[in-house]
Amino acid sequence: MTTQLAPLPVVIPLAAAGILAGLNKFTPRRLADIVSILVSAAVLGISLDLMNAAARQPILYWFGGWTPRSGVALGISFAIDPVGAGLASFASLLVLSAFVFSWRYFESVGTLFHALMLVFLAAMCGFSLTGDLFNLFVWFELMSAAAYALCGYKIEEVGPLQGALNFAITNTVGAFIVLTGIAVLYGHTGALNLAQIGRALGSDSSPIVIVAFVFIMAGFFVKAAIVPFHFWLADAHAVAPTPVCILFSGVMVELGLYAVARVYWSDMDGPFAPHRMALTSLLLSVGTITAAVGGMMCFAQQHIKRLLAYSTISHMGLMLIGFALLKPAALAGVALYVIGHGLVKSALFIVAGILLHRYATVDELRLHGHARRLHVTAGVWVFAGLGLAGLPPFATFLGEAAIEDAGEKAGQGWVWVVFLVSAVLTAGAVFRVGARVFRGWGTRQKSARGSKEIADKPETTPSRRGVPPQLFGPAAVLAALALAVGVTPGVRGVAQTAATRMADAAGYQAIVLDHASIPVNPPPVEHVFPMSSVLRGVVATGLALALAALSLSRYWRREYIVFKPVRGLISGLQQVHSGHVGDYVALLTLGVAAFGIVLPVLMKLGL
Amino acid sequence: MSLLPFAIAAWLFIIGLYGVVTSKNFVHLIMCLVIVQSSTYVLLLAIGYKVGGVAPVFAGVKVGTPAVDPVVQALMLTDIVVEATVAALLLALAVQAQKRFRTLNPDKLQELRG
Amino acid sequence: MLILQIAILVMVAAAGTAVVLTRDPTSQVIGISFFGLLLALMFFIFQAPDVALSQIVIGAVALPLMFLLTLAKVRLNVDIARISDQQNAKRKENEEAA
Amino acid sequence: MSRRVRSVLFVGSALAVFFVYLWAARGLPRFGHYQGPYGDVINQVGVFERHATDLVTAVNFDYRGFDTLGEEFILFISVIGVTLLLRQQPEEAKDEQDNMAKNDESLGRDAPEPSDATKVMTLALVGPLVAFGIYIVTHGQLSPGGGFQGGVILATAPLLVYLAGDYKTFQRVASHTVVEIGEAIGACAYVAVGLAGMAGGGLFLQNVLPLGTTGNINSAGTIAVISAGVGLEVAGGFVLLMHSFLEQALSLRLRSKQ
Repeated sequence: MTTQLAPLPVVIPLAAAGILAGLNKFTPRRLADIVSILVSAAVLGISLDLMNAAARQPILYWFGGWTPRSGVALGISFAIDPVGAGLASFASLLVLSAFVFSWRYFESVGTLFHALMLVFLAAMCGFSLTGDLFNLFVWFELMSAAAYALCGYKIEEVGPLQGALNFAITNTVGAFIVLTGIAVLYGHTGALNLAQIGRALGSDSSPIVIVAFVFIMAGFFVKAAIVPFHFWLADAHAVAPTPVCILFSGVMVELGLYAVARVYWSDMDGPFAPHRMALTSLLLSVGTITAAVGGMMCFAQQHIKRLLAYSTISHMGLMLIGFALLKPAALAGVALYVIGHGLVKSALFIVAGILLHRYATVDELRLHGHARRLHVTAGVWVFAGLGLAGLPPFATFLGEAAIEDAGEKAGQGWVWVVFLVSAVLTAGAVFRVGARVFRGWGTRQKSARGSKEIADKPETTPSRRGVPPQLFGPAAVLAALALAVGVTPGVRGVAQTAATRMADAAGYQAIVLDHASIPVNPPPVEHVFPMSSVLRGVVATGLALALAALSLSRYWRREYIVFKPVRGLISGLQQVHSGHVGDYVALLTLGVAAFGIVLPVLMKLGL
Repeated sequence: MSLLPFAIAAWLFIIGLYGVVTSKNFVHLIMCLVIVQSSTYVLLLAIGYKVGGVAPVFAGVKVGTPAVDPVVQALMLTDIVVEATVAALLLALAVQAQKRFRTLNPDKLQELRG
Repeated sequence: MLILQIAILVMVAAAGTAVVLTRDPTSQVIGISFFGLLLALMFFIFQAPDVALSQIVIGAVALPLMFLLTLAKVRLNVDIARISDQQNAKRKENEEAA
Repeated sequence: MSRRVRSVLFVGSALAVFFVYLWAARGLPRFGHYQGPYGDVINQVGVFERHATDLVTAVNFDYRGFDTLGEEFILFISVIGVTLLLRQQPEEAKDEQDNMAKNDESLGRDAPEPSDATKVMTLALVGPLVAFGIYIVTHGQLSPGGGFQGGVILATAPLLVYLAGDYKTFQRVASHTVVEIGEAIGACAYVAVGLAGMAGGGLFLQNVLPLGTTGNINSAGTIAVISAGVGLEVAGGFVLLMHSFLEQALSLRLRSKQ
């Protein structure tokens, strides 16, 4: 029965979007709101159901009934495992909150906004559930097309247009790189189905396979905002409307990493099996750089949305580190981290949206002490900040602990340092903003950016009367969920089972191509986390608070010798983040070249 | 010689990117993106080609005649539509950007820095 | 490989390069339309008539048309901006004179 | 980065990418020796299973029909995106039109009236063009063509009316609301055909119609229906795209005619 539901997470929102857009001129705004909320709730329900069923037995759905003939897939399949269905559920949850939030938010939009968001949802679901490489690309493009339009939505301002242009151009280049990789892989194996490609490749690690994977990886890393492919992200997030930011940061960029993980675990684990160390070393270093660059840039921002965007980059680096360990246990950690991070980050973006709604700016220095009376909103902000720092028992902590644990077992015991630094920098920045804006701590400073500042306009008529529940409600719920997921008993076991299933390439191939069924393993026993990881979570939070306090104190502005190199480094980084799309594409090309040279060299060195 | 089609695909890819990187006009830049995309056409076409194969249209041709790969052609059709629509979106953004900034030159857009 | 195939591939590469190196967008549109036609011809030669047909209608007609319309619109915007600038300047002058 | 640094950085990286690309391409099957299996299997079974002679169309609208659904919505959503991005702000619309009228005056150019010969010639082309478009849409399963190609051809017909200077007729033929609804119907038709497969107890996009005789126009079952729907959607989508880019000029010209 549940199998019959498989195409619906894609089909229902598409149909609804078609109808809403067609009847654009005849549909009242509220009706569109209600329809969209109902549709995303329905998709959430169906995806959760699929996830449940897939935990017992992965779901296979051949569109048009074209089942494979003697191992050759003729059509397109959904191969739904718990990770894919879980991501689809998560995406629909965030879309649902975005719709609730925009109930009051956009006061002058027609139904086209709803159509765009619904298609965005359909594309994310298709992307998570598909078992076909080219189909993955199609949903990737659909997701991007909707995202470009949503990003440039506020055409009356200058910022959004530049942000959307940078976003659209870099991501389009990324998509072409992915397509090139797919084409090369197709030329080599004559297959587009992920399972069939995996079987055809076996353990073949010839140059063509490596380069195809490099292209696919680099292209999806553009979406995942991994250094040096990340430049578009801060520009796009700073300018996109708040409900759209929720989806961008909460799930879209993570889907970029998901695609790499999916392709790796279904096709590339065989070829890279003797060379795992090479891939791990490359990705661990890239992840570490991403986490560091994102963290430093985050701390240097005063535009709150941009600050949150850089924090997303930093956390993407952490998730990449989790993937780079190439272990199911670490993958389970990444899954938990994606959920935890997506929830708290969405809550933070919603609070930023509330500030924009009330005060018509999101500049930290201009807002100094302005929001003293928003106690509940302030509470949500700090609460979500604790989640960002990875304080136990938030879901982010669970993910972090699992990744660190897997790192230690894989001989990479230093991973926790990166997590600590990233948490201190990003959560420190969030706490600093909170103290300044909601409490008025620290000295009042003139906004240094002056006329160069991104012009923010309110997305509504600013109102000074309280914050309506449709605005902060979703933020509070999402932040609370991040904690709830963390304390749910058995959640680690579920993640572990899901990750093990995703990482089982042979099982995946047998299910898709041979219609085999896989015995269900009982969820593994959850061992208690060592005291050290709990301690690390607490210490990270404490250090973040200390850093926030230090940066608000008068010592911060003195020219101590220790601050000098840090300031130099940050201003150098700021130079590179120039907002110039030519620079971005040049660095993107550099990234592709670096991946394409370093990975084969590392493999040659026998790592 | 048999590498020629692939070399041309690679060439179109990097020359298009060169245009994107050095462009001084967004409309020019978008046309360069079209060139980058055409590289994927050449690649797909070259992958699916069979010497002496007929087109995969079996009207008046007996089934079983060696034919080129229909799958890459279906992929290219998708690719072409994607190209046109993404270009349209980018052009719309460029038109609006020009209206606000009064320039189409990426060098002169300085809103988002740091 | 046939001489014809080699020739069309080389022509596509050359035309693509020329389009990139043409810095004036208006002449570039003519170039990209020609490039689109060459691609369509290439698709015919390599036994892809379906693709060739859509390349002709989209790559050689619809897409260049969109580029032209964009350029026209940009030119219109420039004119409008100039006129409103002139008006503003005149208004300012009048105010100052008053 | 300065222009120079950027160029040097790019050229170096691009050369590296070029060689990495070729390094991989050396591992591909030699040019002209496609080895399958995917395409070869389709070439073997496609005609018998789907009663369609154009296998590219069969792959597009049936074997890999789910891709094409996504692709159709890429077009659909881009049209919406362009409409949204090119929408006129209420306050600026009036301003702009005033300025535009002044601009035309100052340049001494009124919206130029096409000559009668041009009018007759272009309008005479509309009929054959529409017929050709419909032919391409409906024969997709038999010969090269199909919904996408035919749809674009159909979309050029209203444009010819515009070029002929018959703006009133253009507005009637290409009324924004009507085209918008038509486009949406085309898009939803695809979804509906897919759901029909499920309603019959089968799978999404499974064929539910009789396959007919290979080579006949009403053969190939759902492929023909999907092709027609896609044709409608694509035609509508491209007309809307042109509409968005033409909008300002159009409103001005209609005014000048009054």
